[in-house]
Amino acid sequence: MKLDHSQPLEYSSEQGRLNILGFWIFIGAEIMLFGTLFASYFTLEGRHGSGPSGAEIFELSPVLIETILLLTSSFTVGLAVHAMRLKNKKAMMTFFIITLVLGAGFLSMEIYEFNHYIHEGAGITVSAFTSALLTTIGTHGLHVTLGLFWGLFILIQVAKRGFTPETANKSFIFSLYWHFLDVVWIFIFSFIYLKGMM
Amino acid sequence: MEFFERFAIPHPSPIIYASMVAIGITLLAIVAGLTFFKKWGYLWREWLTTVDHKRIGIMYLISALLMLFRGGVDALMMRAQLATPDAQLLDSQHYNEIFTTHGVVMIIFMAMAFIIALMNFVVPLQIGARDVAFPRLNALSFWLYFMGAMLFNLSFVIGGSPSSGWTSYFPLAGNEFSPSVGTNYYMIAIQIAGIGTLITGINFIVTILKMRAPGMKLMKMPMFTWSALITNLIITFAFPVLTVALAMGTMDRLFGTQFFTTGNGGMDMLWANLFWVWGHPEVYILVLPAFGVYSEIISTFARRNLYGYKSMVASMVIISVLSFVVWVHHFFTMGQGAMVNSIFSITTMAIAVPTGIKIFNWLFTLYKGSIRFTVPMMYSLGFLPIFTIGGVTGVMLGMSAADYQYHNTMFLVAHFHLVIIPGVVFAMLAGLTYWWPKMFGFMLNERIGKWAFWFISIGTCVAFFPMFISGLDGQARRMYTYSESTGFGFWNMLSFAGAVMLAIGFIIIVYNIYYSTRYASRDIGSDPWDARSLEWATSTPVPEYNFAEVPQVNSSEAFWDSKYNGHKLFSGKLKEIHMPNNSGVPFIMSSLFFVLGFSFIFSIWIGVAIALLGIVACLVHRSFEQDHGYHIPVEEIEKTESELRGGK
Amino acid sequence: MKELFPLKQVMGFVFSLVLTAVALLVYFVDMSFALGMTILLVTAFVQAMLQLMVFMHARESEDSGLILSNVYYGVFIAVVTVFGSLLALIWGYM
Amino acid sequence: MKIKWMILAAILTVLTVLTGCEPLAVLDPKGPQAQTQADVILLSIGIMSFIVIAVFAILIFMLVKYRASKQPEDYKPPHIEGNVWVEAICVGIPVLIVAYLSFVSVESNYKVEATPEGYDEEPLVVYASSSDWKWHFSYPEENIETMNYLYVPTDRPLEFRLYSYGPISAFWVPQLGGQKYAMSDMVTTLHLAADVPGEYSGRNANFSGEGFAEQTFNVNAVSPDEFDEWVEEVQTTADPITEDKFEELLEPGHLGQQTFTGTHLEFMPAPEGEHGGHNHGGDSEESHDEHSDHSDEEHSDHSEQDHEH
Repeated sequence: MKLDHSQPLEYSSEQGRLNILGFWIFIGAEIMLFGTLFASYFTLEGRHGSGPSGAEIFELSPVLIETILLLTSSFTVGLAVHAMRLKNKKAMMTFFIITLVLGAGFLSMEIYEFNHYIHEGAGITVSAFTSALLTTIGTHGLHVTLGLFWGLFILIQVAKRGFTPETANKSFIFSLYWHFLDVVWIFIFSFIYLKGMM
Repeated sequence: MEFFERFAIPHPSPIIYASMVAIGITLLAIVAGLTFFKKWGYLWREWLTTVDHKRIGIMYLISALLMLFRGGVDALMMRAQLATPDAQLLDSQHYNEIFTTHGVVMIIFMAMAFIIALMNFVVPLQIGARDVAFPRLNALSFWLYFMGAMLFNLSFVIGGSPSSGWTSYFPLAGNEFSPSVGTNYYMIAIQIAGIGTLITGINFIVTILKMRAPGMKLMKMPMFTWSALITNLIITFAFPVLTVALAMGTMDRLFGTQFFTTGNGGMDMLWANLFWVWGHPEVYILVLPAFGVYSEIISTFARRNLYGYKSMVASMVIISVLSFVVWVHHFFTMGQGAMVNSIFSITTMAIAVPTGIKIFNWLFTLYKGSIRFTVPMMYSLGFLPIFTIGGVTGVMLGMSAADYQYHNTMFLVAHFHLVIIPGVVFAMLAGLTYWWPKMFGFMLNERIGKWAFWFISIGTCVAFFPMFISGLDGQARRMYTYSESTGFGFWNMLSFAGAVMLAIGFIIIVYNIYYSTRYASRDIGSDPWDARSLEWATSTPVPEYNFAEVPQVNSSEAFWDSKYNGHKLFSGKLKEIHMPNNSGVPFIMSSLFFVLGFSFIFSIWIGVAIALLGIVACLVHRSFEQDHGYHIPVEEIEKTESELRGGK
Repeated sequence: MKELFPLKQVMGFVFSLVLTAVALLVYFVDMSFALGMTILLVTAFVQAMLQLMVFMHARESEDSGLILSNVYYGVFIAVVTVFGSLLALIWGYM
Repeated sequence: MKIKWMILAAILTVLTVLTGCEPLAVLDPKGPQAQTQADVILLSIGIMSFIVIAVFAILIFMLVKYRASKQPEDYKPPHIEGNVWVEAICVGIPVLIVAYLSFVSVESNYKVEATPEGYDEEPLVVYASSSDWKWHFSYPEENIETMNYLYVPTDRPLEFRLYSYGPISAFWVPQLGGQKYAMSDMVTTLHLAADVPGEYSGRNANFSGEGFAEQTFNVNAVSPDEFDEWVEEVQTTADPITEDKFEELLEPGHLGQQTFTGTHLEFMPAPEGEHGGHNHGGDSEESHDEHSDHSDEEHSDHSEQDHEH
């Protein structure tokens, strides 16, 4: 395999560069996916039928905790990539583990939150509003769940194989994915929760 | 509904029983044949596990042709039923299923597959690449599409087909009005195929952006490659919308959510909206590659460079943006008022401008040319006038006040068939004939091909022009019958005659393939058309590595320049070539998707769980796998090359 | 230890926390819908840009032009879809 | 080559046949809205034919002049990149045409979306609701209801309020004007008027399932006096509509023309105002409807059944 050593490890192989660009294009598709979910949510936002409205069920504290957890995890995964570029395997893995733990924390908060909604009579089948709300947030949550497993597998590979063009490439792409999920969450936080509670 | 009742056909008829038997016998024959000739290993090694873009392209092609005939039979049955007033050939439910499956099969499983087939085969060759950027994802795309198509066609024999139109508007498509599993098939089969298409989109964008031969700047790409790039861009941004809409529809039907229901705030208009946010760009996904094909063919057979290359590219870029801002014109009659309709009316008509530029550029490409009337060229020349008529009626439909009268009528049906048939089907037949020698090493018979062309083009006019008239006279689309007093009878009989001509045309094409396979000369060289772009620079049949040496490019017609203007494509120095390994995972994973889809359709949750576990296992396997491909040494390349050269 | 915490990323993180705090104003301070939405739009898009540029290294590779135009194209179409849908499904009837 | 002539010949035949036959419904308007639409259609056909003819002419010229069989053996076509002026014309003319058509389109949009002008009287309001596969027409002012047929006065604007008890349908009377959707969770308004007395056929234009093809109705446009007589006759002779009777009518199937006194709006109001499921942005203050029954009950029954499937 031809390697270009003037670039960071994740960019060093031809396939690696293709993967990174491909993932960016995939992020473009994801923008549209969440764009569509937002379009549906905004359309159905005011249509709660006999069920509760957003203002009645949203609670600030769990949402704020989720936001902080995810923001921090986005920061730490950035640090992990930075450590990877410094070839510091131990630091990279530490930051990676912190990221995954924060992600798991986010996910458990979200599960708590969903439980709370169902308890409040806002299950997914109650009204168009709850369907759109839980589907939009749920899609993000599903992405986070997938990300947790994916990140875990990459972590195992880094631990076993060290930094190779492949593991570095995968870690970098994972960081892109994780940052993107953070961006999506910021939009959910602003335009679903804060707008709903305004 | 009881568990087993769901598997039964709601409205069985002798035709369906006969097809069940026919499908069963065919399957048995295939299995027996493969076993008898000991071809299972060959099938697995060379096709099911292949990651070669050329073979994937050919598999797409075969599937597309099969689907063309499946959808074509639907069309014939519809036209036969409507040929006379008060006909009894089909009952209402059966007719509804047929026009639904006709639409879905033709758009999603025929046209999409056909354009992706050509892109797969041609694009890497045209840009001088060894394969696509992600060969294994490419295989996954194909198998997902294939499994989606098979799943959809299964509806014909198990559980019943969808019957709420290819647009599947809610609440008609909801549980209340469509209780059978038909619409589940629609939602899930298209979902699976759609994911495959989305992957193709990403794959080809990266391929075209990153894997071009040295010297091929963006503005030096052949026009088909440009059209493929723009198409895949639209695919990548349009298909997620479909994914979301279908997921919501599925949840409404299977899990009782309230997106498109009639109570608790559900909004049926949202489905129409999301469907067309995807659906309108989809039209351009289909038609842009066709534009690319025509650009290649017209310039080849006029023996001239393409006129206005830059404006061709610019118009496609403009179309890619405009295609996303016009979707509301599909439901001008939904009551959103004059202001909204005016906005979308203007954006809709604006698309006519870039499209018009392309038409004129093709016309001017003929100027001072030396026009040879080959079969691909005849399809391209037939496309221009018919498509112009289809296109200008599109502008008429874009005028929203008048659209109140055209909407949901045969006028609309005539319009989009006169756009899609010359715009996609002609292009695919032209492209098929044009690239056939590169794919299979012999040419299709020109004389028989011309017969097919005349039948198809005249058949198209005869089948669809009368619909303009019956539409303006008040015939709505999707009516399974009409009374004699309406006076629609004559026009529909004419349409039926056109449909029969079209059918004859396609049968002639099949005969042509058979005839040419048996009798055509295999000694045609690698450039039988005297063509202009890079795919003709490599030998025929194309070796697995495409080009022994990556070509040097100087213009959008590098091969032409190398033949006539002294450009040097190859230096003659060979290097070893890195190739990807075959893999069974895409096939296995897609088969699991098939199981997953089937289980979803019938709410068999155990099946869903097992298939999901299997899919996750495939993903985990992929995550940990270390596959670096293999290298073809220089000696082997030399040997292959000399065999290929010697064979001529 | 210090080299593991590059200033750019730390500042980015602090800034994103500040933006979140600003966005929270719409909850704690009584204000008009229009003003609140403006604040949310600004903070959300600035945060997104921040992630894109600081954390996702969108500008570092040879393909940065492609990457950014891809993202901008996606955002443009997503915004058109959101507002077009609202126009066609809600605002058109008011 | 031949195909162009064949297409031309085909178009010519079609045109001659067209002029020979009875006028097509859409191009034979009997009211101001349909007239506006027919004008737009004919205008656009005219302009579009100009484009089509231009394209055909250029194509035929190119094919005749530059076919290989007419060129010398060693003829080498030149390399031509493009010409700014030619391309400017190819952009300019379509832009002008589209600009003009946009102007026409916007103007006609506002025309067909408003109450037709030039009439003295207030519009006659008719609620047209579709159910599988019938049309129910309620005249709230006259307090009568018909099924599958309409009587309307000429020379008076008509305001149809459309909604549906099932799938999306479209109310369409080609000779009076274009169609509009009738949906279950909101009311859409279609403005029409009839100038010429006569019997016109109308239908559901949007596919709605098994009985869609036969979901038609008749429109009798009569003079205002005759209309008043008809109303009076119905009020004296027809049976009143009851909730049970109406529920019966809503069952899927086909029924003939029927006439009732009273309207179903009294016990099952249209989904507008406070009964509207269509909530635009939250503040629905337009609750001018006084009935307090809930049309939603109907729907929630259905949706409960859905879950059992």
